[in-house]
Amino acid sequence: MIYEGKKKIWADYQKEIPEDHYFYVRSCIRQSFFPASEVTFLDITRNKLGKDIFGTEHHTTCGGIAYHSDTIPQETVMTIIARQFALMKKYGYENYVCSCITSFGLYCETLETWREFPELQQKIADNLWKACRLEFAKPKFLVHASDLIFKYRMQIAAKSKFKLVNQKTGEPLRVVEHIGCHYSKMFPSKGVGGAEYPYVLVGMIEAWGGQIIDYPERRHCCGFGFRQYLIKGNRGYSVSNTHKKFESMEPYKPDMIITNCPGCPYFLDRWQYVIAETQGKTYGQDGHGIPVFTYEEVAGLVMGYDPWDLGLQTHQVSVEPLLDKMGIPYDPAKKFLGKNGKFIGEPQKPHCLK
Amino acid sequence: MTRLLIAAGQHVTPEGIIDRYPNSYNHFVLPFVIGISFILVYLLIGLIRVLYHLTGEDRIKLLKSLFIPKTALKNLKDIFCDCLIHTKIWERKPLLGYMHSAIAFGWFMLIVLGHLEVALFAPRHLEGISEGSLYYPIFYRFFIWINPEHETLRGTVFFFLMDFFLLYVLSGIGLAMFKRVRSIALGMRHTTKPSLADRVALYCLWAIFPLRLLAESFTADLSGGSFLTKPVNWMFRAFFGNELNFMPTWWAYSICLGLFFLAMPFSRYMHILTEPLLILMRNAGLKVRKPRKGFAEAEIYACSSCGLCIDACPMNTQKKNLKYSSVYFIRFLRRHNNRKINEIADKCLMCGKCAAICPVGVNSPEIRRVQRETLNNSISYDYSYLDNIAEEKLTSEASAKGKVLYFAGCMSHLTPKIIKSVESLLKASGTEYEFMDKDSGICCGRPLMLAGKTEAARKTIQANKALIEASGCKTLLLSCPICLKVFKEEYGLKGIEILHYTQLVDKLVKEGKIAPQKGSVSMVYHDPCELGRGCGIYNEPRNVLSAIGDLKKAPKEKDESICCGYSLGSMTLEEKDRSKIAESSVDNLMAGNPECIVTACPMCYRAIRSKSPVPVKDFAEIVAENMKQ
Amino acid sequence: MKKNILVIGGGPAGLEASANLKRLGYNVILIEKDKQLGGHLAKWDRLFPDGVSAKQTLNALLDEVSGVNCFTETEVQQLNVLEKSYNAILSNGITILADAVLLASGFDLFKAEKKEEYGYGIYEGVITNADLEEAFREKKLPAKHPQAIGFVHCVGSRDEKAGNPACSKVCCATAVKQACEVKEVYPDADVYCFYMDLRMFGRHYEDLYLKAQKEFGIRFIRGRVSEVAETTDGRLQVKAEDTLSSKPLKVTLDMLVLMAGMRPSESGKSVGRQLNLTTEEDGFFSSADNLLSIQRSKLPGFFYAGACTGAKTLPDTLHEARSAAIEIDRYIKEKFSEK
Amino acid sequence: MIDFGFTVSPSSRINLDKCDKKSFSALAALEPDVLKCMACGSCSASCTAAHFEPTSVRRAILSLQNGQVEQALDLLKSCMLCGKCTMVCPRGINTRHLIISIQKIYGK
Repeated sequence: MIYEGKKKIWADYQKEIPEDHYFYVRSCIRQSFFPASEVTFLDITRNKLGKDIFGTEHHTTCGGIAYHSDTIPQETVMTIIARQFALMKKYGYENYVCSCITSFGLYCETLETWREFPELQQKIADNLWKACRLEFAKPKFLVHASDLIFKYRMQIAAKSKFKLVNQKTGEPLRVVEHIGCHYSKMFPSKGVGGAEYPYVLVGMIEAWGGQIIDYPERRHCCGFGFRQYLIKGNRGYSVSNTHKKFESMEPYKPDMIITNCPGCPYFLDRWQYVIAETQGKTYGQDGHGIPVFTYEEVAGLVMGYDPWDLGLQTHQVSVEPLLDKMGIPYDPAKKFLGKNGKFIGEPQKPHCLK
Repeated sequence: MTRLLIAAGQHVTPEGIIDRYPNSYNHFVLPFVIGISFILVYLLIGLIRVLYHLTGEDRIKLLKSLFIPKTALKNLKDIFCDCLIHTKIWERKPLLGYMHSAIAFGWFMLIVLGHLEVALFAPRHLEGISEGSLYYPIFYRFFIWINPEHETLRGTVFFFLMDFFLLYVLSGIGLAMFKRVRSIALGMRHTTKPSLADRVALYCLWAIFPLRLLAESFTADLSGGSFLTKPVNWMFRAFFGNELNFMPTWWAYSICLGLFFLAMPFSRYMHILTEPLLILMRNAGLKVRKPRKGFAEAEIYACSSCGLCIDACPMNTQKKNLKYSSVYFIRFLRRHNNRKINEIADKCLMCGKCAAICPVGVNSPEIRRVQRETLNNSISYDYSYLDNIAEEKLTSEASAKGKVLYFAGCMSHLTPKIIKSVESLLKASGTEYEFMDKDSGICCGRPLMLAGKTEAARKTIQANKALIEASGCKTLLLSCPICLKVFKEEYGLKGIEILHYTQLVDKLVKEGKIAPQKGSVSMVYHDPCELGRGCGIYNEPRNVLSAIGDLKKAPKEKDESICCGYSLGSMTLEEKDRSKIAESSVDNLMAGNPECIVTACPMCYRAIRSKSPVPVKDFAEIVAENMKQ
Repeated sequence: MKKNILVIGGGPAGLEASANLKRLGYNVILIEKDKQLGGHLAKWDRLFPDGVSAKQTLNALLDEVSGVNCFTETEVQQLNVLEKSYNAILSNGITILADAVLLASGFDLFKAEKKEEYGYGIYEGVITNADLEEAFREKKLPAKHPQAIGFVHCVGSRDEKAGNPACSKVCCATAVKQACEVKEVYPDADVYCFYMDLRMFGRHYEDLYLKAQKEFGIRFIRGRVSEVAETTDGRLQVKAEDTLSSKPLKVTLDMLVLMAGMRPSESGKSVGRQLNLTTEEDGFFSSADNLLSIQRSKLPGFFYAGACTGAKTLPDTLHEARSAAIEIDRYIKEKFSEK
Repeated sequence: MIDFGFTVSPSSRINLDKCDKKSFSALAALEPDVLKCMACGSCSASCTAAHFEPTSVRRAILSLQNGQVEQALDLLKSCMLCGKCTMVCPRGINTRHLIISIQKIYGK
C-alpha cells in the first residue's frame, strides 16, 4: 500500500463543506433503530462545538425507500424533496445537512436531474406550489452529516477523552470503514475522497487514533439493497452479500466497523446474528461478533459519553469487548435500564454469537 | 569311404535293394530332436491357451465349422493357397510371391516327399514305429543308403524330385537374402526391423537349406542323389579327394534346424505354424473379443511380420509414422508393451488397407478397436436424452411407410451440397422418400465404436433403430459411408434394404429412372475407406461415372486406395499430419491428370477438396449435374 | 533557395518524415520537447510481433536523420500563420520562418491512476505497460518470483468514463507480447490476460496470440477487470467477470500490468490551441479527410503524421511519415510554382 | 441452527486461486491443443448432441480452466463423438480425443 498514492486521489476529491449554519434533516431508519446517534450528533455539534444546526418537526421522509423499492414515481419523490428544500429556505438556511445516505444520494440525483432538465425542475416547482404553497429553492451546499463530523474531526479529537487505541497493548485499533453505497458511488465528486477510496470515515479514524483496514471487499454493499431485504424471498441475497464482506475482512482481524449509512450498521450488525445462527460462524474474538458503530457513536465514545447513553445496548453484537479495549468505563448493571432508570427488558441470548 | 564310415562307428548292411542301413541313431540328430520337441509342445500349449480363451459359444462354433463340408473345403483351399502358395502375395508382388511359395511350398514338398520315401523305401522303419522302436529316419539321406546298383526308376524319380524341390527352396532363400540387402527390388519400400529372435531364426533358415544341400551332397555317393546333389558330390571329391568328413555338415544342418525351431515361437516365423489355425478360426466366423486373447492371439501369432502393411499404411507418407504400422502394433501386443500398444492403437486411421493386403489376413484394425474398448468403454456417458427424442419423434414424425428413408448423418450436414444433390436425384427419379435427419439426428454410432465406446454406441444404435423401424420404410438410404458400415453390420434391420447412394443411383440408372448424359470430362474416383474396403462397394459408383465421363484409373484404387486422412478412425492424429495424408491421397488420384476428382463420402469430399488442384465433386453432385434433360 | 520545413516532435513519425524531407532537398528543423529523440520508442524494450529490439529500431531511424537540424528540449512557444508560411517562436529563443509545418506530436499514455479501481500508484504490484518495458530495458524485474501475473487490456481505451471511447490499437499485441516475455522470465508463474476483444489484426499478430496460448500457456479471460484490492499478505486480489461463462471471477496476483492506452499528447494540444486546430470527439486532431488525406489539416501548409490523428502502430506511423513527406513536397511544389 | 426462511447462498464466483491446476496441466501435457481454444464456438454450433442437450467443448474447456469440473463433465456427457467439432475447429484441435482425455482425467 502506497499511502502517498491515496493522498493524491483524496486531493482530487475535495468537497467544500461550510463550517456552520445548517438545516438538519433526520433519517427514517436511524431515528427508529439508532435514535441516540442523531441525538448525539445534535448534542456534539450544538452543545459541544457550538454550531448552529437547525431541526424542525415539519420535515418528512425524503421518499427514498419507496422510490428505490419502485413504489412511487420519480416526480412524486422530487416534489417531496422540493418541499424539504423549501422548508430550509423558509427557516432561513441555505446549507442542508441530512442524516441519511439514501436521502443524500437521492438529493444529489435530484439536483443533477434538475440541472440537466430545467423543464422538469420547473414542473416540480409548480407541483410544489400547487400542493404546499411553498416557494421552490435549492440548497447552496448539500452535505451529509458524516461530512460535518469529518469537518469537525480535529475539534472532536481535541476534546477527546479516549482514543481508538487498545489501552492494553498501545496498538491502534483496527477499524473497517464502511461507506453507504449512495454516498459517492453515483457521484464521486459529491463525497469526501471520491468513490474508490472515500476519505470521510478514514479521516475520522485517523484523527481519533485508529488504523484503517483496506480489505478486498471494502467496496461491496452491506447487503440491504432495498428490495433484496424488503421482500422476504430475496433476503438470502442480502445476507449472502454481508457474508461475503465478513469473509473478506475476517483475515484482517478488525476490532470494529464504522459506518455512515442508516442501513449498513443495521445489516452488518443483525446479519452477523443470522450468519451465526445459520452457518455457525462468528467473526470477532472468542465467539464474539465484530461490533458495528455509527460515526456519531464512535465520536461519542471518543468524547467520553456513557456507552448506554449512546444506545449501544440496542446493538446485536456486544460492544463490551471493544469498550474494554479502549478502556472506557461502563456499568454492566445499567445496560438495560431506560433513561428513567426503569428496566427495559433484556433480550434472549443467541445460540452461538456471544 | 567305407573305412571312414566304420571309423565313425557306422554299421553297414551289405544286402537288398536298400542294402545299407547305418545305425539308426546318431548323436547329431539331438539338436533337431530337441528343437522339434520344443516347438511341438509349445504349439500344443498355445493351442490350448487360444481355445481356452475363446468364449464357449465361439469354441462350439469353431468345432462345428470343421464338419460343415463347405467350410471344410474352404479351409483346405485357404490353407493351400495362403500358407503354401501365398497367392495373395503373388497377386501383389510376383517376385515376392515366388520367394514365399518357394520356401513354403518347396519345404512342404521336401517333407512330404521325404516321408513318402520312408514309406516306400524303408517300410521297416515305419513298422519299427508300430513295433515300439523310437527311430524314424527324418534325416533319410544319412540313415538310408541305397546301393547304386539297385537304384530303380521309382527311386530316381524321388531323387530327382527331392533335388528339384531343394533347388526350388534354395532359389527362394537366395531371393530372401537378396531382399534383405535390397528390399525395393522386390517391391517393398520399407521392411520391418527384425528382432533378435527374428535374426537367429532368419539366419538359421538361410543356413538350413544350403547346409542340407551340402550334407546330402556329401553323402550322395552313398545314399543316392540326383542332378543337384550328385554333381556337387563329384565336385567336392574333385576338390577335396575322398577324405571327407561329412559329419560336421550333418551336425550343422541339425543344429540349424534345432535352433530354428527353438527361436521360432519368439520370431516372425511362428506364422508358418499358426496360420492354419487362424484360417480355421476365421472361416468359422469368430470375432475379436479381447485384444490379446483367443482369436486375437491366433492373429497375433499368425502375423508374419512381413511388413507389407508398412508401405500400405497411408500414415507412412511421413517417416515419423512408420512406427505406428500394424506390424509393430502386433509385435508390441506380442510383447505386452501396453504404453506402445495404446499409442499405436489410438493413432491408426482404421482405413483397413493393412488388413486388406495382409498375406495372412490379420485384421489388425479390429484388434485396435477392441484395444481401444479396453480403455474407453468404461468412460461414463449419459444418453438418457436419446429416449426422449425417440419418443417425441416416434409420435410426431411422418411415416415413411414403403418409401425410401434418407439418413444423411452428422458429417453430410457439413456438406449440404451432398444432401441437396441426393435429394435432387431422388426427386428426378420420382423416388418417394422421407428425410430422417433433416433438422437433427442421432449419430449412427460408428464413431463411438471406432473410439472403443461400444456400450455407448449400442445406445445410439438402439435409438436410431427404433426410429427407423417405426417409420416402416422399405429402404434406408445413406450418404455417409461411415454410417453405412455400422448400419449394415450392427443394426440388424430386418426387411429393410440398406443402400449407399452410389448403390441406389446405380440401380436407378439401370432401371432407367435416371439417365446420365455422357460427356468428355476426365475424372478419377476416390474410394472412401468405409465404402470400399469397409463395405465392398467398388463397382457401383464406377458404373455410373463411366456413363458420365472418361473415368480414369488411379495407380492405387479399390482396396488399395489411399485414405483421405480425415478418417474418424484415428483418435490422436494431428491436423497437420492428416493434411499430409490428404496430399498423398490427392497425389495418387492426380497421377493420370484427371480434370476432376469424384468421391462419395462427406469426409473425403472435404479433405480432398482442401488439397486438390482440380475441382472435386461429390458422386451425387456430378450425377445431378450430368442428367439428360 | 531551400524551403524550410518545421517538424514538431522527434518520435518515429518526426524522425522518419524529417529523413525523407531532407532527402527531398528541404531544410528540415526538427524540435523535440524531451532530452532525447525517439519518443515512446526510446522508452520501450522490445517490439511486437517479433520482439525486435526497440533500441536497434530507433537507431536505424536516427541514422537517417543525420544532417537535420535537431533542437531537443525545445517546444513551440508561439506559432503564427502568415500569408504563405508559418512563423514559429521556439522556447530556445530561435524564431523560424517555415514554408510548411508537420505536426508529429504523437500521444501520451493514458494516466493509469485515473482508473482508481485498479489502484495504480496505490498498490505495489500494479504497474503499467510502460513500467514493464522500462523494467525489461533496465533489467529491473522483481527478483522474487511472482506466482501469478495479470495483464489488463484496454486501460483508458474503449472506456467512455475514462474519456476515450476509441481502441488504442497497440495494447492487445503489446499485452500478449509482454505476457510471453514475462512468462519467459518466470516460467512457473500463471499469466492471465484480461481482454474484451482481442484485436490481433496485423501480420503475425495472430501467430503471437497462438504462441502465447500454446507455448506459454497464457490464459486469456474475456472480461474487464472491475476492481483490485490488497490481500493480507500484500498480494493483489483482482475481480472480473469471465464473460464467456457469465460468472464473476476472482484471482490473487502478484503483479498486475495495466495496458495504458493512447491519449492525444499535451504538447500537441498546446500547438493545436495556438492555431485553433479542430479535434474529433476522441481528442485527436481531425484530418482534412479521413480516407483521402489523413496527412493534411484544414490549414494549408500544416500537416500531420503519426498518432496525433489517432492511435497507430509503429509501421502505420512510419508509413504516414513517409506519405506526409510526399504531401509536403507536393504542396510546396504547387504553392511555389504558381508564381 | 435456526431456519429464518432464507440463508446464505453459495457463491457462484470462480476462484482461480482454488481451482485444480494440476489436473489441467496433466490434460495440457496430454492434449497440448487444449490451450489453443479461442472460444469461437464452432464446436458447439455444429454439435449433433447440442441440438438436444447442452453440450459444448468450448465451455467444457473454459469450465476446466475455471476449476468447475462437474460442469465440464456435464457438458460432455451427452457427446456422441461424431467428430463434427473436430472437422470444423478452425484451430485444428482434436476435440474428439480431447473429450475422451477430459473424461479419463477428470471422470469418476
